Amino acid sequence: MSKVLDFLRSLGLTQLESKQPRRYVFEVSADRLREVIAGLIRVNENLYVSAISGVDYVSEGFIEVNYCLWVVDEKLMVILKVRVPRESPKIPTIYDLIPGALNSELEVYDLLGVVLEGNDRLRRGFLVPSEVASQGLFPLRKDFKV
Amino acid sequence: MVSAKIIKYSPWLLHFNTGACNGCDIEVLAALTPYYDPERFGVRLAPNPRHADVMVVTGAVTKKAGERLKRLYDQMPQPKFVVAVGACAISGGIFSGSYSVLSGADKVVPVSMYVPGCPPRPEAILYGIVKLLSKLDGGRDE
Amino acid sequence: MGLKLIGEVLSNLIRKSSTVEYPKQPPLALQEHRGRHYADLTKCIGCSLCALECPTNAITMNPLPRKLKQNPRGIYPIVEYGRCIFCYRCVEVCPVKAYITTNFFEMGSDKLGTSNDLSMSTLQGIE
Amino acid sequence: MSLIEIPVGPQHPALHEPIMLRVRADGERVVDVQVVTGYNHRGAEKLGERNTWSKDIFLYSRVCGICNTVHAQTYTQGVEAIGGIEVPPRAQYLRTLIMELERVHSHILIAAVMAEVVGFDSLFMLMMRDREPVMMLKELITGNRVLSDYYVLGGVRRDIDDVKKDKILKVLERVEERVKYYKKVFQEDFTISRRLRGVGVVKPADAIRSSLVGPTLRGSGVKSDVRADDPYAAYGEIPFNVITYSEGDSLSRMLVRFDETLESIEIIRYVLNHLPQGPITIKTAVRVLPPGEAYSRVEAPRGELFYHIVSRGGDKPYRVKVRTPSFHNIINGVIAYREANIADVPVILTSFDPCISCTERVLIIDEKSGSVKSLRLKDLSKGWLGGS
Repeated sequence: MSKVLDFLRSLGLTQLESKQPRRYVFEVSADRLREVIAGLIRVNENLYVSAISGVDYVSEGFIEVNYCLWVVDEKLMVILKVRVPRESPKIPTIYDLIPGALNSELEVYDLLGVVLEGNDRLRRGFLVPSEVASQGLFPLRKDFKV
Repeated sequence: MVSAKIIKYSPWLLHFNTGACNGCDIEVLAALTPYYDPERFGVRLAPNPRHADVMVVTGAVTKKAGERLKRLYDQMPQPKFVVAVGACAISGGIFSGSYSVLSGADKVVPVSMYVPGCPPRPEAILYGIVKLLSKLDGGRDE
Repeated sequence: MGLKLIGEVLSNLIRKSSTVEYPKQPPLALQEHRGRHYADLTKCIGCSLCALECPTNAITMNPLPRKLKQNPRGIYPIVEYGRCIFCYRCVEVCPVKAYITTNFFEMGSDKLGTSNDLSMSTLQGIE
Repeated sequence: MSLIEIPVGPQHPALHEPIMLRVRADGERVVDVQVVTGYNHRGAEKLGERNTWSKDIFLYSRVCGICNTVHAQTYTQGVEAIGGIEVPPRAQYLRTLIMELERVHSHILIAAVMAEVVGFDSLFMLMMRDREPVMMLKELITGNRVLSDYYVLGGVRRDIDDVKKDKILKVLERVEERVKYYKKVFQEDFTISRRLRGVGVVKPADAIRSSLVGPTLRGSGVKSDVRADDPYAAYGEIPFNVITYSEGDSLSRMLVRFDETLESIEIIRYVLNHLPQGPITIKTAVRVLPPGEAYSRVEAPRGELFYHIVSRGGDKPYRVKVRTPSFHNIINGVIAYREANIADVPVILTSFDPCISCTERVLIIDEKSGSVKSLRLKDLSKGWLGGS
């Protein structure tokens, strides 16, 4: 059996079902995220951050951030779903644990306004034009009007 | 003002990508390779904007790149012409209406030749440039 | 090594040039190329499906200058070639296959062209 | 000490990748590289939320022109996973065929650009010449040389017949011969191996920790290929090898691409000889999808391409997240530049396979006098160094 999945299940995380093969989706709270990822690297260091994808659920009032990690030798994708309130979206950074998460963290901050606490390289204007950034708007939030 | 006629024997191109998907760029590049060989018309790539006579713009003009497009155009010597290659450079194409796109190149600089297509074939790009040159033969000043 | 080099040089000297001398020679465009397309007004029923499905909103529906039997709404599509991405979605969704497709690509011009004149020419000779 | 800026930015093709490399150098040695982004951000993710499911195929194809079919594949396979749409086997094989043709032309292109960057212009011209027949094949199958627009939800748009099949096989024979020759040139040519061997080494552990993908990762000896690990389209039924080279330098990244090109040609032959009969698309048009989420991965010519698609029912996507391979390779690939020569920066950047137009110009800013000099990246690679 897979070491990574055994570890995640041993933490008592809620597993959500996924229709696609080789995708394992877990719910994690923001304050446990660093602990989970540090543990994952300890169990199997052959994993990389495939993407960090934020979705703004405006009517429910939260932003869901999907940490998609591909485990190279076990050939499976672990997806950690972190939900944070829209008003003050804050998640601790994982950039120091996995250096390859840098670009994805910068992007999530610039486009959705999720603050990755502890990442000192966050800045506006990484991707969005300055006139949008200077108004303090985040383009991928659902209340942003084109 | 120098007559526009003088560049028709050997116009030098400046290729500028204002936010294209690379589709038009590789076709512009392909138009410069042995199969199409534009040096038959004296056309070649200029190493920098101060040597260029014709600017080839590809891609939807993003807000950040729009400023650079204007700056590059101002650096080119007179007489100068702009060719907009591909649907995105002409009108913003599929990206028109996005928050970071200004739409077509003619919003920023005057465009003398539109080459439609997504992307246009290398021959279509050559056709556009040759047509621009033959228009200059009429002696009209820019 | 030296002999091989001489062979290479000689073969390159007698080889035909790979340049296609367009416009003196015909272009390399194949029959399959997605080029300029326009609506055949003798078939179009004015359903506006192409205008709705166009990803770039390059197609607008305009009133016909005269009445046509098969076109009760009296409107026809005009393709703006400056916006069109030649994806042929309109050709595909058309219920009566009214679009005429060509592999014509020499559309470079100092003005933004539309399909209006070509579509109108399909009406010639019809009462 | 002078500060060198490479404005890759205004000219970068794919979605998030428009960048500028800000190189800090001490004499000839590179100390640090920073990445500046945003010139090419066109907001395609936001734009996609306004369009219907089927219109978005055309939008996401235009995220990157060179890898347009893989973008369409990633998007459609995600949507098909949400909607539970079964794609006919013939369509799956045809999709595989067109994706592999795209890999062939993309790899030849980047090898040609690499030849130009190291100053081997005649090789560049020859490779561009031999790439044209592949573009012709793409036009033959799909109707356009670059942007194929070949996909619909649940299938493909055009079928191939025996005449086209024979033509493809005949052209590929010639292409294969030329690719083998160019591979030999890259392996044996003195100039090229001096410029590429041992330049920009990335160790396997670093490559994984920095989230590098595709040929860049495989060039460091990590066996990771989405086609083999996470099969999609018809790859589950096709035998092929995953190419790895263990050196981790620029040359091994290029050789991975050459071997992959040859492997792709074999895949195309297999596909054409085992093409199943049947329809090429499903009968019903897809307009509305049930709620659901899909995490879609595809091996693009440049590496793993990732889409996260969220549907909450209806005829429009709720959110489409696009993560292109170069987004990882360029921004996180900065580890490869440390301790390299300034003249090697363009070579390393090209070996990551960014798109061509990025490698056009370099700005050199002299920090002391504040003067700005502009030159082409090509000239930089020939060893130009302003003032210091």
